[in-house]
Amino acid sequence: MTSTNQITTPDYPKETGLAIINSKAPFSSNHGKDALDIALIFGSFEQKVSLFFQGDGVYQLIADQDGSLVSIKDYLKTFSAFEFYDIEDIYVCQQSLVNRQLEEVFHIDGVQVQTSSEFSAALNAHQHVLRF
Amino acid sequence: MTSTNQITTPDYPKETGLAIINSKAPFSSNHGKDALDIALIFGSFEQKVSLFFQGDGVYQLIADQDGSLVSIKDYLKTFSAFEFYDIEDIYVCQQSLVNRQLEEVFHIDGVQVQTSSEFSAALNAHQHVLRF
Amino acid sequence: MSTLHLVRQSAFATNDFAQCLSVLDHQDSIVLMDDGCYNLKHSLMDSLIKRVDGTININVISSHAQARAIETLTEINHIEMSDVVELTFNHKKVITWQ
Amino acid sequence: MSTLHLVRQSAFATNDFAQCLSVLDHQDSIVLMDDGCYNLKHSLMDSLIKRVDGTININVISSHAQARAIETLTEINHIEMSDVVELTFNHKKVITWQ
Amino acid sequence: MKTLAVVVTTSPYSHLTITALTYVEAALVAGINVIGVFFYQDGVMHANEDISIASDEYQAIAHWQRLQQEYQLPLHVCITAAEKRGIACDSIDNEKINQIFTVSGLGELVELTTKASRLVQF
Amino acid sequence: MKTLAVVVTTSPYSHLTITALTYVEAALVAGINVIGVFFYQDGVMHANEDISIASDEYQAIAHWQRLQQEYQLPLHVCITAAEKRGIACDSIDNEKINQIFTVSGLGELVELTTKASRLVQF
Repeated sequence: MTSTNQITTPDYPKETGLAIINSKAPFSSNHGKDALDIALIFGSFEQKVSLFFQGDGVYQLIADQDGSLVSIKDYLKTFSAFEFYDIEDIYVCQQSLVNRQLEEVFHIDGVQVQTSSEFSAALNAHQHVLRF
Repeated sequence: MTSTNQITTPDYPKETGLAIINSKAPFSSNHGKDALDIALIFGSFEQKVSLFFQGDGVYQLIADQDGSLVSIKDYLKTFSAFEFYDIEDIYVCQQSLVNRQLEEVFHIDGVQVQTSSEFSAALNAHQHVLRF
Repeated sequence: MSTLHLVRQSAFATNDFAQCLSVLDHQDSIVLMDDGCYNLKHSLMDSLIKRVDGTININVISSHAQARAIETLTEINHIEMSDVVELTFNHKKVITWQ
Repeated sequence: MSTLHLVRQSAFATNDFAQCLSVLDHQDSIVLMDDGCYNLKHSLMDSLIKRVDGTININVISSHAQARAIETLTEINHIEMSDVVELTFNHKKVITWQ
Repeated sequence: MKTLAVVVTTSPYSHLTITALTYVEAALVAGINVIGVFFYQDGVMHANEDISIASDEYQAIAHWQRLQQEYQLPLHVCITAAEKRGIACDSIDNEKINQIFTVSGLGELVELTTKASRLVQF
Repeated sequence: MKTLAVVVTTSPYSHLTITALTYVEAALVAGINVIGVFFYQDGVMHANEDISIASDEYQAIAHWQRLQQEYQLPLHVCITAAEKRGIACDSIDNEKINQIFTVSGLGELVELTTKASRLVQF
């Protein structure tokens, strides 16, 4: 019985930390900022947190945006603090970029562009998921 | 000049009253109820008001629904008051029904199923439009 | 089993169910609840049922579908909220698509 | 002119722009604002531009597109909010798709 | 006479409200007679005295107040929608209602709609 | 031990909240240790003392209170999200906060997330 159990044990590492999926565009709702606040708190408590961008959420990563043109305080600038908070795993869904005719040019470094199955596997490496 | 102006005058009657487009399903948001409250007030002030159902809004008209099964007070029952308030023009987008595999069976009488161009023309007969 | 997906939105209105399907793993389960019940009649559901060939466990909360007068499909399990609680702990994690 | 359509939502996320297009009359005008600006890159926009063959007046609020780093198309007029006010009274009515 | 009525359904902390404000101000600047703004659904959150918008965010409520004062712009808040959202309107002094707003019923929307040559929703 | 933390982001007058409540109650009935419910975004509207839900509508707040009392279920309301929505939390007596809620920061969500074997969002 023990060996059977060992065989069915999945070969990926135990899931840890929180994955946050961002699914909304940056300037029309507060979802992106609300998700960011959670990510930074997890970072400041030294808890593993990773960010996923899918659907219209990918617009949050696109370079050359400027919220000040529409009187919005640009929370996207805070993304540059990810390194300071040890938030290193930032994944973006390639298909979502392609659908929106977006190039892979982002306003922060270290963004990993992933196929759907890679994106799904990265999500699966986390213990908990929130989506905004 | 006068005759030229007369030629360009549209041949449909002057637009009057309010059109309300319902675009949301009934049980997950308050939009349907908020739209209904406006319709009934217009009716009680004897102002012309017509109701349009498009997209997921068409679910508001479907027969045999029962909000009480999910503890929701069923505002759809109030639709039966339309006649009392002289709200007679109730239009539903046929394409939206077809897309959702819905039959033309409604919980109130007098619903007019319309093609997109008929639906558009009926909307155009109103002076103002709100959408919920 | 891997992830439990709680689907709460109509695929006729928003893109969220499509996003759910794009990360769906063959060990995952789906629960249709709230306006997610409408997806029973969406072409994405037809494709899903064909694609997964029975390997994905697809469920709908009976009362949520019945309140909306939606006929359900034979390929779908009819469940109650207590079953959703059980599914929560039968899977490693839960993602809510709302 | 007939109806002015204010389009505020991304067609990649919701079905609202498609609903707008289904009632669009050949005398109507469209203004893309807020997340509606993203629709410049949506296939529905390509179809619309082909279909209307220049008869529909399509506009985008410049600052809203620029804030989102969206390149606009030559077929589209770039306008400011004061132009939206003018369009409001150049048309018989306004429908907001949000 | 060009008359305009506006319906606002988004909250003061929603960025969509900035667009509504910009539009209404552009109309006033253009000399349009804006006969009233009716706050409905989450729009009624504007009337909550206790809303605290961070100082570095867009001050939607202060901007409505400015327009109300400069142009005598009537701002109506729907009482039913307000009570549902915990903005008490039933006391005599209406202490939780920001005084730039008039507490109104949906009848006011009927009035605005029938008087205005254009009705625009945000 | 099966432990569960729940995040609620919908308001007390949203029908979606009924689903969240039904789920949490089903978990409690099944003997799951629900270590806390964290109210975030529009979920914080639950803590507004002045919310008046029509008597014939679903009484979401009363149902949370019942679960809190029957099962000692901890209900946390996010202070930042609450202030943004005009639910004052800075006074000593917190007079506008319904006393069934604990005023918490996002740090509480970190705590719940790290302790719970499952995290479910509504």
